[in-house]
Amino acid sequence: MSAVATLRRSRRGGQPASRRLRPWYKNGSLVAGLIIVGIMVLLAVLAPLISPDNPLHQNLDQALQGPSGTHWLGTDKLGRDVLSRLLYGARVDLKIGFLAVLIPFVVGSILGAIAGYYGGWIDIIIMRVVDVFYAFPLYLLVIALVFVLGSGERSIYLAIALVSWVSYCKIVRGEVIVARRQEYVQAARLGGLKNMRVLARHVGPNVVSQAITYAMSDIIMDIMVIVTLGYLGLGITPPTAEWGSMISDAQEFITTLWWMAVLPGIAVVITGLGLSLIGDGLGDLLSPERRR
Amino acid sequence: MLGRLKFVPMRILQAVPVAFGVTVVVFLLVHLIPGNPAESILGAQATPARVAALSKQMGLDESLPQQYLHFLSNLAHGNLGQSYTYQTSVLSLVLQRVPVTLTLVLYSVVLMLIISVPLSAWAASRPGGARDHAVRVVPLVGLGMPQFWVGVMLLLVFAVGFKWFPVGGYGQTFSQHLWYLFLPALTLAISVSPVIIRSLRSSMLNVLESDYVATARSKGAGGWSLFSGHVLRNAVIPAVSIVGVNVGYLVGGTLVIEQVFAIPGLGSLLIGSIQARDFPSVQAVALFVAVFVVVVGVLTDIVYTLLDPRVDLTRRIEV
Amino acid sequence: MPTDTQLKPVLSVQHVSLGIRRSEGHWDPLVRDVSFDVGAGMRYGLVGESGSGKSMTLKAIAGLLPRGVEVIEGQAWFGDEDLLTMSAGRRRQIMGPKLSMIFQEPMTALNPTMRVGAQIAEGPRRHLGLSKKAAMDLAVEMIARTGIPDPVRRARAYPHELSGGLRQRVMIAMALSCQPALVLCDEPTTALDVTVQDQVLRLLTQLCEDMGSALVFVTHDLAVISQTCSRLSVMYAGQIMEQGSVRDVYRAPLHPYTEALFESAPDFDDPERMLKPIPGLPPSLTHPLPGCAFAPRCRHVVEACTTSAKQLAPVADSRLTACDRVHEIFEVNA
Amino acid sequence: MSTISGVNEALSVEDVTKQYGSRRNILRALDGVSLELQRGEIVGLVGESGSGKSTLAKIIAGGTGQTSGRVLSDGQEIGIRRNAGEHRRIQMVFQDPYSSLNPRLTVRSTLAEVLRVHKIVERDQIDKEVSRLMGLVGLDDSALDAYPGQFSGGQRQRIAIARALAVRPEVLVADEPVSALDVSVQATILDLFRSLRSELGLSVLFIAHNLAVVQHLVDRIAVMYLGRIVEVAPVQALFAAPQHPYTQALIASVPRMRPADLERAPAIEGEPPSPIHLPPGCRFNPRCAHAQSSCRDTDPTLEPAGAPDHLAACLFAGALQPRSIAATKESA
Amino acid sequence: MKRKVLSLTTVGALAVGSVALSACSGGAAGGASGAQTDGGTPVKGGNLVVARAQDAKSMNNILTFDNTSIFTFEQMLQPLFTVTADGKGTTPLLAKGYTISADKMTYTINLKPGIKFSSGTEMTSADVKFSIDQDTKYASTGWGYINGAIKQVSAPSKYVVVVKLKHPWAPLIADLALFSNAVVPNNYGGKTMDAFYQAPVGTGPFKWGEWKRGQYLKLVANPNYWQTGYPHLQSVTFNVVPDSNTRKLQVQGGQADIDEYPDWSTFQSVGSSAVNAKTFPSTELDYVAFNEAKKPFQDVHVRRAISAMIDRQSIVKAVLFNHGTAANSLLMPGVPFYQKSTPGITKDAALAKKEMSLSSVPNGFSTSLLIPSGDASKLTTAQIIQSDLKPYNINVTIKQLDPTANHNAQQNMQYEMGLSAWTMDIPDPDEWTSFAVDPAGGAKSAYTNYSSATAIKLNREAEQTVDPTKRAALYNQLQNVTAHDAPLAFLYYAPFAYGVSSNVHKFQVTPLGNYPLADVWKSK
Repeated sequence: MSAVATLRRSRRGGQPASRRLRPWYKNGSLVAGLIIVGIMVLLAVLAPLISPDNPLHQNLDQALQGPSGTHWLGTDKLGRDVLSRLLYGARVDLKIGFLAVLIPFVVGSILGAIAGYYGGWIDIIIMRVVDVFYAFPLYLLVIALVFVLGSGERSIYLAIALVSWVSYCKIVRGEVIVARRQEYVQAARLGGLKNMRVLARHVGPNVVSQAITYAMSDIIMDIMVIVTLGYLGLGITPPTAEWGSMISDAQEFITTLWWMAVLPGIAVVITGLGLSLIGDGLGDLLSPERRR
Repeated sequence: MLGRLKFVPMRILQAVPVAFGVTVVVFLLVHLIPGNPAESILGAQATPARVAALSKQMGLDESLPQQYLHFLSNLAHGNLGQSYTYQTSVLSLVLQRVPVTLTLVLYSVVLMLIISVPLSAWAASRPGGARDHAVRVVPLVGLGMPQFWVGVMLLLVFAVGFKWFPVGGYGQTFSQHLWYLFLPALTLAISVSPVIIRSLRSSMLNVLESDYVATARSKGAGGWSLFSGHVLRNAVIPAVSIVGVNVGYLVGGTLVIEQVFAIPGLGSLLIGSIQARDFPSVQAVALFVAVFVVVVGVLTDIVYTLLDPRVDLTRRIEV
Repeated sequence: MPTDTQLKPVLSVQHVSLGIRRSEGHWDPLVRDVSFDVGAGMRYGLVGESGSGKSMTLKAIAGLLPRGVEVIEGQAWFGDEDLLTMSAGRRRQIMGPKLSMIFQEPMTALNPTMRVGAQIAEGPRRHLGLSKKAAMDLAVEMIARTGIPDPVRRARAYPHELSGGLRQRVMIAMALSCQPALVLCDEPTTALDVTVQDQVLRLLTQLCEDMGSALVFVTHDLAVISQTCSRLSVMYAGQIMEQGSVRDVYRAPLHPYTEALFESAPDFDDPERMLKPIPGLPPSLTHPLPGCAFAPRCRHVVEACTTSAKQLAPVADSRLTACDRVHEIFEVNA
Repeated sequence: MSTISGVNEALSVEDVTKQYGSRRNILRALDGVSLELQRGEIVGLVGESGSGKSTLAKIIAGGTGQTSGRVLSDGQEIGIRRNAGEHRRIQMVFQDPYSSLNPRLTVRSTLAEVLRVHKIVERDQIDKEVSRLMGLVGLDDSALDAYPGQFSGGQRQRIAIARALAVRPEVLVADEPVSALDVSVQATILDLFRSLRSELGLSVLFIAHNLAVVQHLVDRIAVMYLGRIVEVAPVQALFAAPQHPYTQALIASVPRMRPADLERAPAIEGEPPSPIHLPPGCRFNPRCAHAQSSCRDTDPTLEPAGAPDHLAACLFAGALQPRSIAATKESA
Repeated sequence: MKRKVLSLTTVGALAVGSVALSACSGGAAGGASGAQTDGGTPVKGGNLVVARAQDAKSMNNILTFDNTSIFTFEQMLQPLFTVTADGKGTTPLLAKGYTISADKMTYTINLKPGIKFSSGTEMTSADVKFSIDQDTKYASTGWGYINGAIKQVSAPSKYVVVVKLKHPWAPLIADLALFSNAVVPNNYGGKTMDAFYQAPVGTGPFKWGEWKRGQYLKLVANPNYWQTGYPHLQSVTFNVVPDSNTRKLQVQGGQADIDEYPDWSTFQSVGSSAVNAKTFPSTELDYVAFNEAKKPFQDVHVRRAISAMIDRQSIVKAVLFNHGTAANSLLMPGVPFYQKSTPGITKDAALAKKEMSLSSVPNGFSTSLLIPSGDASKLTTAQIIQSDLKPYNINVTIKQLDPTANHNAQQNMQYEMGLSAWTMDIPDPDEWTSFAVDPAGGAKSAYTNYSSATAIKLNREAEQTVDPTKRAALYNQLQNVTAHDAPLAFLYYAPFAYGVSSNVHKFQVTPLGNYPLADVWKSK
């Protein structure tokens, strides 16, 4: 698999220098993405101040109401205010999304960088392990692992970390192999710098952009995993307000009170859109000659 | 042409250690579960004596490496054990379901291509234009929608509303399978298409901006002849590996989709087996799925090689 | 109106300006007011350093301008038709049989997934209405004419299976397969080794002569132009600085930029001459200077050079220069 | 095979071989190359792509290890795995100034890093030293906090040279340092090398494919063909009387500034054969206009031809009429 | 006499968000005794499609505990007696009638002559003896414990079976009406047990068709069925459709006729011109179990306090959408001897405060509530309880385990509070009371460790009292004691819900959960 991946690139030298210098705030995708995610984060942070109700407050007389003046987005089957739950849910999902990506990002990137930079046996061993994990679809392993570990936030982190580091490993390794041939890396090595230093200072910053871009879509993937785990009854412990469990709770009402699943779905979609735009923008910004 | 396929035996050989690793993971997956599997199996009828007896029978009293070797030797004999739930050979159970899931996955790959190729070509034809932005952004919505949700919505509209398709199930004949599996395959295709569209679009852009397309234009090629003769084939090459990688994701997606659409495939067997703690079935499905993904990896390389004459995986001299 | 030959030119480029559109009515100019004529069978050189606009001019003529770059004004007459405003359909009809192009990098300019024979045959099939078989025979014949041994076998090769020199020969075979009236060459030998460059240049000029095709040759290499072309335009910062016959210009440049360029370039037959670099950097495209673009680096600069725009104007027998002070600086033999 | 040896040698390579691949597909990138570089000397290395120039440069600079043979610096052998000090003595300048600088580091941090790692100066002296280096390559201090992307090609190449000089090397290996630059800029870099040699006493191995460029700068020239040095001589001697038919062809292929007649046949036909399947005997014989049957049997070694410092690896060195050179001279 | 442990919750329940049905439901296969009148003349033929959440596991009627399997093989295998339509009594099915000896120790049962197995051979007393003996033999792994009181079964003549007991045993006929005592051919017709159950043969209205595991199970009409004219249907297909929305849509779309487990949440919306949302009285009781092995639940005041905190009406509303009723007693309304006036604790803030102040933890405590994952109803219930207890400083963490692990945790008493449900399998309260109050019953009193000498004594007495009036008095006392001690907090009684296509007629579910299909027919 790896041989194919490395064959694809052909480097185009000597791009006009000006493109690289376009300031980040002129990058449409990035700015749009940052605004969207920024609003999401802001809403999450301000949730206690701006939500109309306690997200856990049950009022069974008001259960399953449609949108109204008191409950802008209606109520769920325990009469809890959907808007408040959405706002508080942003806290949980953004937190889980970022945290779940963090560990695999760091571990996978480091292993990938080592494999790509040193090559040889280290590379072979790491990549075989990666291939093994890669053979299992993400959902399969995560679901199986969460079953094994028991449901709950910690299990989800652990399962996702165990499974998704391989993607980062693959991406970073591929990039490092390309970067290793770059003359500035050779220059650094021939300048007598130690391998770790070359890796950390010269290779790392130049290869990490792809991994960051991927991480943005990975956050969405992780939120989807949580949603799916919720569907199978393995999601975040109730009664925590969380988009995934909101969608899975609403699952029984899909054919009747469809908006209950749609609203948290939209929250996921918007966040996803924002993160993808950031990913796109970062991709453009960090490696202008590679993508469009 | 065939000469370039000389790498195939070697490539398969490379997959062997991966397959071994897969068996280790599959083995550990079950043996890491806290508690005694025998206890779980016996469930209502668990007494200490019975648990001990069954543990012995299952070889659970042996050391982990010994158990693994047992597991391997059973595997070599095609013995994947008995399903606790169905009391039949796991192998026959799994083999019954492999074609179902395989059909579903292939079907969704086909639908995915039908969706992605025209859309990405359309977007790439005017990069930066409105249609490009539309094609780049709209599929992202698909990323944020849970598969089970999309599935039920499709059922609601096309099966219950328009009555064009059946509400779940698998059917009896092949043509029925195609009819029954259309919506689930579409659901899967929708969930993967955003990724494929984006990468196809960017590889098409790369191709469209390449010198050889300029060359083709300088020969007077344009429109369809340019697209089919020069753009598509070259743009498809990177897409092949992306599709290859995403087949794993598609297989993962069948877990949920088969559940929603009541399709008797590997995915629903796995979910059922996990919930029933039917370990031999879990192991067998995980094993089959993983081996399938590994095989797809090999096939991807072969297809890649056939499509791209530059690739010669037999030679790996780094200069 | 500069006329380069007595004959009706194959290509007449008239006041072409190209730029990147920033907003309505505002462009970042890449090429400004470029005019030159290429006579039938003539080999014409466009020389300049990177960013001089020589390649962009060529791409405009070939209709291969990159996205975002637009023609602001001007015409490129090819016969009775303006190549710059031609419909896409009409362009497809003439690209190949009348006009063709050779690119710098033969590795990337050939479709990597198509056998070279098929790539050569594509044009003749489309334009000459040849059968698949006949087109392939023609392709093999063209390969043979470019001096590639064992043409039948080579026709079945993929580009990556050929060396750089062979690939460029294939490009030449492809470009000439329909006997075009004009061949546009964008630095066709820059990527090649000096020995192969020698071979390819000879082949290219020979074949063009045999087929009566005119040639527009874009390069940064003064020596290559001198070996290949009879007339040339020297470009700098998107403008033509000087125009004339190769023999005249090389003997006595009539523009300070041309002069400086020659002084900075090593001459293999004159190793003792000191190389003089041109100080400074080319002007920014986004902020074009009001006066002569070369003024800031020119050793003959005076106040007037920096204020008013300079036009390419005739100075002597079929020689043009964009320097106002040409008579003060150089000795012009009218 | 070096003829001159002594303390004055800044660098020498002895019988260096580099092979890639294994068993059946052996690619001999270098096949018994010996070359020495005197203190303060600039030696040009020319040849077609695939002749092994860059491989030799990499081996000398420590970018890759040789399969056999020795690399000596100041008369002492340097191992394949070099320590920081050994790296320091031989520095390299790359061809493409756009990719040889880390786009994410400012000029200052690029230079300061090597100064710190090699402890060239005291920490508080680093800023001063960085300014000194900038002066050395003709750049302004104001450029120090800019990123490589903000510079032109020529400026970048100066920065790359400054980085190489920062560790105060004895030998500079320059792999086609001007071929990516515009003509008007090339000269400034060539000047820079010349002044560095005279001011710092640096030895430079200057690799180029453009003979006209080399001719202006170097003291001696080594011509490579398919992993071998086929001719080495002082620059004037080599161009005045090339002994090896390949050198002759190379020279004849150089495009001249004076309009020439392209009707004549090319100086050399074809392209170098694959380094995996080398022809028997002299490896140039399939393309050589003068090849005799003995050329297919005997693999010639580098021998003095004409003068003691003029070596050529041709059985008929000194006996061959440089036909193509004569042709150009006539038309000139 | 000692009862074996029965499974308490749906083992491996897959139905996401489906109504929690106890695995222990069941009963006897019915004959053509549909009480309900359903308009129109029965139409012959047709294939009835039942969409169910999970597949049957095995056709072995003496070793299988899950409902889906039981409901399936009940269509093929019939016992001697069956449950009346109201679920409270028994009526002869394959038996003509029975007599009891004066010492209440010998039952003589006469068989209906001329009953044929689906294989065509006639059923005789030898088959009955074999079947009951076979069931008894598997007392430790299957349902055989139910025959614990039986000393010996004999077949003195072709149509007479004699059952001798070890001691007087009131529930005997109810026990014989259990599906595990259904009649199969003597010696399995020469096959091994395993082979026989691959394609079982019985006297029921349907016979074995084919089974694609995980996909569908098909039964076809038994041409040799002893009740002439039945069944009306040509075949029955049980399709596995795990997703509840899909099941609903299938019935709405006409692809399935019956949705076996509709969600309560959308139950009303199931109803339309094409589909009837039907509820049937059940014997289901949903309750909170307190693990008295863990502090502070050994304290009766704590249990009573919590019982008084839970708002059962809210749960009935949020979970059952008002389709059920709040529970007041250990016994269910559909079970004989249910006492309507049992003073079961209901929501009572004053009582809760009072009991808390009397308890060992007057200032509240933290605890957990265990539920099986993937069960939306239990999840909702748990969240309501969590919220109900919070004002009293009882912080409840909801703990979800997959169904099997949940089950194991309960068995091993590794939980603090747990949500469970029970449904009767026989029309006699003893099955449940022994399980729920007798620690020696094998289930540690429904896994609570509840041990009340009074309750144990009352239960044992009731078992051996044949006289219905005396039994009723004993069970009334037992209900009162358990209501006071609150080893379980009774939550609600839920009916059975089915989504039934309107062209299906005479579809009936007994309070024990089984649905005989012999007289069901489908209009065009």
